Amino acid sequence: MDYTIGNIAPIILLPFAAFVINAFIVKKVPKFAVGLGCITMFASFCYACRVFKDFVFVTYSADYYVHKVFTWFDLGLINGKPFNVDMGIYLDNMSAVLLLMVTGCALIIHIFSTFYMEHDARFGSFFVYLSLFTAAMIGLVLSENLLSVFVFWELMGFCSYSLIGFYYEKEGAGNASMKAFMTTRVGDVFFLVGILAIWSTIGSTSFVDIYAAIASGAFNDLTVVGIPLVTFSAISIFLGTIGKSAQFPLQVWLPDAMWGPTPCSALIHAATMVAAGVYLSLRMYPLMEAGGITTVIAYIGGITAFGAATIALIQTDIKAVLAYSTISQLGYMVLGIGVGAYNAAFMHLITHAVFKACLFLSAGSVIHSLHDHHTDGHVQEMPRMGGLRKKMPFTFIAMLCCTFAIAGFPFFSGFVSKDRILGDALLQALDHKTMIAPAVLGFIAALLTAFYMFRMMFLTFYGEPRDKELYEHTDVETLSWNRNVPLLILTVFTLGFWYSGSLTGQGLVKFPGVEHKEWFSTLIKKPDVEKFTKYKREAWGSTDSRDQFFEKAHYDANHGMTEAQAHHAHHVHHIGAIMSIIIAFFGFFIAYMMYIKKAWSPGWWSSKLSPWYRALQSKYFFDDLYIKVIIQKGLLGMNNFLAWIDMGIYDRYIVDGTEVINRFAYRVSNWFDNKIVDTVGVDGTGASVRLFNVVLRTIQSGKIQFYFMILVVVLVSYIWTLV
Amino acid sequence: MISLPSFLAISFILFVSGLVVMIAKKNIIAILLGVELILNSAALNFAAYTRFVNQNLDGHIMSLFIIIIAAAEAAVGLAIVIRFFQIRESIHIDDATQLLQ
Amino acid sequence: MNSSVVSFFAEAPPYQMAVAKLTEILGFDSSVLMAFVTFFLASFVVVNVMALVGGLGTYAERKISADLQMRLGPNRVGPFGLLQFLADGVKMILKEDIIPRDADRFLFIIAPLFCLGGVFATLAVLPFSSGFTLTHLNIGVFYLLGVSSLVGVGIFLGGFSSNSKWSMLGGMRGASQIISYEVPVTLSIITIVILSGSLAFDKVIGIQGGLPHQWFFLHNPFTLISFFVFFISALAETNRAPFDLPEAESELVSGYHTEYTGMRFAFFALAEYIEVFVVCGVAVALYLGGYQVPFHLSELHFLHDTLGVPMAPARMLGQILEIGSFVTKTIALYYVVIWIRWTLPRLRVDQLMTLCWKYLTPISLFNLVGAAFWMWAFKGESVWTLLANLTNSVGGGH
Amino acid sequence: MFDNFIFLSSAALAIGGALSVVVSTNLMHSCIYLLMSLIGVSGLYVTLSADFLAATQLVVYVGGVVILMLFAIMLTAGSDNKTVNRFGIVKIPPMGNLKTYIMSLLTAGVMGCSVLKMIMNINQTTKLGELPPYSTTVEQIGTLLVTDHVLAFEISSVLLLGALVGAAVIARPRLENEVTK
Amino acid sequence: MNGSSNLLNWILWMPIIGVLGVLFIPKAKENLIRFWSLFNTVISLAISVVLYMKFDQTVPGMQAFFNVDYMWIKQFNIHYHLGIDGISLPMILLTSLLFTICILSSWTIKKSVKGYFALFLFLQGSIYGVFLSLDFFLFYVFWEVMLIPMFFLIGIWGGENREYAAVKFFLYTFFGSILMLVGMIALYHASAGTDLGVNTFDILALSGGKFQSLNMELFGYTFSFSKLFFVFMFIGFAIKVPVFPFHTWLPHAHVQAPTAISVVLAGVLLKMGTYGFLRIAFPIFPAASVYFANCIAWLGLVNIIYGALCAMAQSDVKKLIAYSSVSHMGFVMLGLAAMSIQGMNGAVLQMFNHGTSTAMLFLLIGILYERSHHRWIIRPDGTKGFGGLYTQLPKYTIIFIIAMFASMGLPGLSGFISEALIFLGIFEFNKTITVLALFGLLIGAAYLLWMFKRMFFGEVIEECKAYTDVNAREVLYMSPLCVAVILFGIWPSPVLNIMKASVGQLVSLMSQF
Repeated sequence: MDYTIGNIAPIILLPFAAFVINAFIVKKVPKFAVGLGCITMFASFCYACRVFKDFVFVTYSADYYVHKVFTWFDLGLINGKPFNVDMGIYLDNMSAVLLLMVTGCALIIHIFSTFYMEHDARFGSFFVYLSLFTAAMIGLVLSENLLSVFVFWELMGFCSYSLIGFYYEKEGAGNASMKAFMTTRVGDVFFLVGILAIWSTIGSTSFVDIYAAIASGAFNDLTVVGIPLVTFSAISIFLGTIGKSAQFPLQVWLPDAMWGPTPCSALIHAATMVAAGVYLSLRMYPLMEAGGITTVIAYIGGITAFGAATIALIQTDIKAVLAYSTISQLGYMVLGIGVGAYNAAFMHLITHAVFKACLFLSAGSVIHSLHDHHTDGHVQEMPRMGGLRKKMPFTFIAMLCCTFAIAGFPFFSGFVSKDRILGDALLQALDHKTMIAPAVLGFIAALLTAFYMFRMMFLTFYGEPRDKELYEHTDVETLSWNRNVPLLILTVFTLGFWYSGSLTGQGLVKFPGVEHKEWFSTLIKKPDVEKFTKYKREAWGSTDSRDQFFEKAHYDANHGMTEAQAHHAHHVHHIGAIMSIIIAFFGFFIAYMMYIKKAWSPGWWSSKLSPWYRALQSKYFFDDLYIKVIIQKGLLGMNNFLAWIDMGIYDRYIVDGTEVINRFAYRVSNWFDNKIVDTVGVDGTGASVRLFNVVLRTIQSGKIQFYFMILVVVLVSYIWTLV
Repeated sequence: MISLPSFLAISFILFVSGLVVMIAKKNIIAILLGVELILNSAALNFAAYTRFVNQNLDGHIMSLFIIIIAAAEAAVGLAIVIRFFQIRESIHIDDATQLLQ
Repeated sequence: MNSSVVSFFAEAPPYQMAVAKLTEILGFDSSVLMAFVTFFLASFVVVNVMALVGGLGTYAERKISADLQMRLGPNRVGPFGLLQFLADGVKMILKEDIIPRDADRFLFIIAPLFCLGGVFATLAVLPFSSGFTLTHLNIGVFYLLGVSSLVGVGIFLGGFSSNSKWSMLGGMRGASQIISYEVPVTLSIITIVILSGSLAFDKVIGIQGGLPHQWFFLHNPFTLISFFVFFISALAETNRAPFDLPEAESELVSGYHTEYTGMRFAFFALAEYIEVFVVCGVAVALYLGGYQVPFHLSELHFLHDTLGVPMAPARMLGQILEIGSFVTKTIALYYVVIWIRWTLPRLRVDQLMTLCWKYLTPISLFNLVGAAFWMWAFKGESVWTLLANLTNSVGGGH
Repeated sequence: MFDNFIFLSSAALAIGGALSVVVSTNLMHSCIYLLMSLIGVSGLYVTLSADFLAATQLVVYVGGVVILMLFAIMLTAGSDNKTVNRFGIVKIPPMGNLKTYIMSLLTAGVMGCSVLKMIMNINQTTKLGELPPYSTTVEQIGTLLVTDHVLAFEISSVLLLGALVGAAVIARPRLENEVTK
Repeated sequence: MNGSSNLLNWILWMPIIGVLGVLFIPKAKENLIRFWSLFNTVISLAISVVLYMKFDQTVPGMQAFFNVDYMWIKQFNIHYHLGIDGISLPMILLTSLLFTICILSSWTIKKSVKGYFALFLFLQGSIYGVFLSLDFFLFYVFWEVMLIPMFFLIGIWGGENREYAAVKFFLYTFFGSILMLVGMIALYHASAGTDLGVNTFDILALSGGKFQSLNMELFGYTFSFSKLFFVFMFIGFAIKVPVFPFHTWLPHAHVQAPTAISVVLAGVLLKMGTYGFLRIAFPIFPAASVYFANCIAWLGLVNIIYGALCAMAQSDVKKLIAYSSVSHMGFVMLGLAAMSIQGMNGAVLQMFNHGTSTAMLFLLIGILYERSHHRWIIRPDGTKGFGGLYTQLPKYTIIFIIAMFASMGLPGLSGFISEALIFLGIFEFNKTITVLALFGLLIGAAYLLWMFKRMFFGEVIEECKAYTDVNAREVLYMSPLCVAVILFGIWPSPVLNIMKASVGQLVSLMSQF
């Protein structure tokens, strides 16, 4: 098995080809386009499976990777060195897992979309965008350098723009899509700054070159605008993550993204777009570490996790709850990066992708069923739901499992990953005082998560139906291949044992065909930058040099720490696990009391905490700040002012004002002309001419022959002078 | 007998005749006749000089061009005369005094 | 001066003897006098013969027209009525010479002379044979064009001086027609001039041969077209039907010579017939091989060396053969001209001008360019030579 | 002798024609006299062995210019019978009267004297030259025209075209309303 | 000196032949005129393609094969000297492509078709002349000649305020030209004093920093010759680019000009300014250019930010696009100021790419204008000018999206690579400017998306319901540009390979100073 274009390229090329073909034929044969999208997605998934199998089951090495490049374009020699801009693939365990997740989720979402979008006017077009979106995400995962990451990053931005604005006849969709694109673009710009900083320093943006440069200290002693270059670039790149993964303070776009169709929300929130940001930070983790910004990252993550969770508390729109929960979970991931839980953050990325995809699709299933005949639209508002578990049992099961997972109940995937992040946060908090706040925020957010998720469950599926008419019009769910089966498949993967052998993700478990059982924590390791200094670039199509680092991985219960450290860590982790279990149940309990027992009134809480409640209602005033203050007052005001200056002042008065100078010059010269030249000179000449006129007019008889005689006389006199 | 002076004499007579015609006659076409005579005398002079003095053909070329120009002049001149006649119903040269006004 | 009929005779021993004798008698070098006398005599002969030809032209016209109309035509005077034209001539001379009262006498008298003079002047360069040509002028073609335009002046003056509306219209038509058609004629002639590289008739004819494929007529497509253009335009220039507008009987009584009687009228008629002959001769000379005799029969070395004919008769025989060749072709064309006259209806004035300016002139311009192209591309070889070369190269190879 | 004969007759024709143009009071006649004079000049060219020039003279003048003039005379004939002009002043007759002749002769005298003086000067300074033997000029003129004088040749062709178009445009009959304007 | 190819003569005079042809076609035969013009431009395009084929990409500088050099005015040593290198070839290709497309887009011109097409072809010829001339005098002649058709094309076929715009354009450019003329004459006179030994206008001979140590007296002060005249040249070219503060002709001219002319203005004419820098100002005064590089970069930055901000405030679509051109040409200026391989390559590539993307936008606005006869996003009275075009014109919208995202530099479309290279170049030169300029990218996205949102999203407003989608002709002329935008976004090497040798030579020249 050799990783060349034939093995890997189909993973991205198939969806991309589907996009290209569908873009042209979708108007003619939408059904065919849908089929093509799904089939290519499935094929791509198969290829991803194969890669996953090779990397995780067969090779089983944490240090194994494949790196192939070809020259995209070159600019000849610069300072004696060839300046090539390369493209290529970089595959390691993380990419392999992520590929599987992306293609898998995307496949499920594709299949679900055939159900969800079936009656839409632009059924086919939706799949065109889906294909491109998935292709872009796959490309991002396969990218070997930051530039190509940026290319796919932006491409995803474009796709999200298109998908959020999918219902373009709605004004709100336009606003939301533009908001999404622009907000992420803010991060992108900084990301590009970071790329440029790295590129111009080490002449390459390849991950392995960056790792090698970090190891060899190529960044040392360089500064940009007074900041060390490595910090500068780390911050810049992390700002990219902030934009893409909707972290504080650029989280505003994500809730609006639900303007798009629900499957598209699933794709954005779970598998593709937001994952990309976290993935980037994980890839660039050595840089973040070297730049010393992990604390900042942890704070950002903690604040995001907590803030989003609080906002989710009061949302009534089912999708909005899920959207804020996404932000909150992304906050956990970033928190994980900040506290050094590299493995756990990545695991949470995967687990979250699975259960969030499932949640969104379930929500989609619910929304799709609830058809309001008055407005001829679907209902997303939870206050109008209730008691739906009888009508849609399969969806209910799927959603319940996912809720358990996200709330961090034991035996579910969310518990494994989130618990490890919180454990590491606790560990950090115990060591460093500055890290207490993120850890505390993380734990509170866990509580809130459990609460609002169960609140959502109870409001939706339990109790009496609050909108009777709606309830009665809703059909009872039957098992169908493209509605509940995808949900149930995803539900299976919300169970924890797929990811970890133990309850806490740190024990051993039997796994069929795998020698060392705790595969996730064994194989996913943060890159050891020292190893990359020996690295040599491989040309596209050459055989792999994997043997260079190849070494079968084995499970290390201490994670490379000394025995004492490991013991301490284990201890703390156990405390964290217990704490989070308690917290999760506590959150469940509150929700139960409020919405099932109705013992505690939510209204009481909201009236008690009314300032905070208002802040939550307006989402902490971020939208107001950005749109009303910064954009409308600031930017547009400045624009209008500048445009007015440009055309109204500069152009009209200064440029056209040169006319005044001309006019003055014209007056002067006019005066001179009239008074001096004309009166004295010209009229004077005229007067003298008039004198001669009297003489000459007799000659001017109009008779040719007379002229001719004069001519002869003149000629003769001329001849006489000659002769 | 065939010598340069005799040719010059002939051309001189042609020239003077042309001159007289041009000044004495009041008919525009008659004046054009005079012009033709003068042009011919010039051409003849060229031919004679080139034959007797230069002994090359440049004078011939010159005469040739004079003939060409005479033809063109006659065409345009007569056209003007006819146009003038259409307007004024006269080809008397003294009726063509618009330059005076 | 160029070689002329005199130089042909000067080669003959009797002429040289006569010169020597005269010198002896008169006491000064009489070669010039002799030449002058010879030339005068030759001119006299040519003019008279051509006058005869003109007269016979009228006879031929009547006879052929009668033939075409299935009549007998003149058949009383002389054998086959051959002397009819003499009778006519006598009648003409004996008629009263009337000059209208309001006519411009001077111009009225001078007009037929212009016509006749212009036509006779062209005879000076008409190549009857290689020897019996009055002068081998090296600008012969050009000269011919120049002097023949005197005819136009004559016709115009004739029309104008008669002080009659018919005449006036006829004269105007004639003059404008002649001026107009001179353009295509000249352009067609230049086509030949380009190919032959000379303005002299003897050289133009010398390049051609005795047999049709050696004629310029069949030299290449452009000369073929140019021949027809030339022939049509020449018809118009000589005021022959179907271009006989200046003397259109049905409209203008008799056109520019309405007021003419007697010999003055005869001059016009004579001039017309001789001019037709001249034009046909020119066409023959330029396009149909002129006086060239097939198979070089007329050449001296053939007659003298091969056949053994003595020198003097051989020379004369050669010339006579050449004259025969020339006259035969000319008369054939002459016949065609008459034939056309009695076949085709007359054109309108606007059609006449349209034909000239919109068809013949562009065509002949195109021809000119084409001939120049031919000269450049094929070095002036004829189609047949090219074909022959092609065949040779295909067969034998080089 | 032959040359002399031609020269004399041509000279006589040229001079006689020219003088007749001067004295003739009939425009048509003077045009014919001009024609004579031109033919005479052509003959003079022949004696100068300028054969091409002679033929050109014939073609252009006889075939073109003179006929044009005759046309023009004819077209404008019969109109010059008014003896007073628009202002009622008596006009000089079209072919001149004594006064104009005197004026012209005076002018011509002055001019002629000066020209004669000039000619004299030139004749004194240059040799009169013998008439070289006759040789044809056509080929040489042709060569000169397309080599040394090609620009003049081309320009004159443009000139002729311009004259052609110009003459056609100028002499074009106007529409009724234009004439009344 | 003359190369073995006459292609440059052909391409330069082909449009002039076209003009003559148009002049000979009767006025009434409008379709014949159109097809003839189209034919002519297609021939030009074909010749350009042949040029591209024959072009040796490995050779830096002028290619001897194409060189054309005749003495023109002997007394002043003025040559008719044409040549082509990697910098001018992309411009030639762009010109050929855009003119062909513009002819197609001008199909609907009704007013005095003959004059329009004649002037249009004339314009094409003069633009070729500018890009091909290697003699400063010849360059100047074409530079000026170009104004004449432009003036009439704007002044006759323009919008309601066309005379003002045309005169403004003319005077502005003319002002710059005069400064350039002064510089040119000064160079001519100074050239005899250098190692050249003779007075010459030859750009290649003049270039290479020959005037570095020259000083001159002016008004009693001593100036560095090269710096003074670099500034003169700079203003001359900057007006064409247009660089702030010489940019105000542009919104007027672009808005008032007919569609095809806007396309030519934005697509080709602006590049003449930057081309002037690359061909004349930089090579002749390398030391002065390096001295002023920072200044150029700051001006470029101002262009980017200021242009983008002004664009955002516009409610006239065409004006918005016009200001976006100001902003985008700022990127080119930044790339030039970087004076590194990446920056310069990026700048030349951006010249090409901006030519295609902005041409697309202008053409699209033209298509829309043909249907709506107005260009207001928001009318002055506050009502919407357009709305819901996405629903009404789906095909049009797709093309618009491609053009818009290409213009804002989305990766995968052509703008990205050039901008990335420019930023890479300028980052090494001045990091502050880079970071600030990147915000231009952000604002660039903002105004385009905002415009797009306001025009295309939402319900179809009443007056838009009558609009028809793009027809076959419009698709025909948009598709080459779409292909170019996407192709060169994915695979920029065809263009980069042409230019990189020549640009490398220029950069190595600059790096010596």
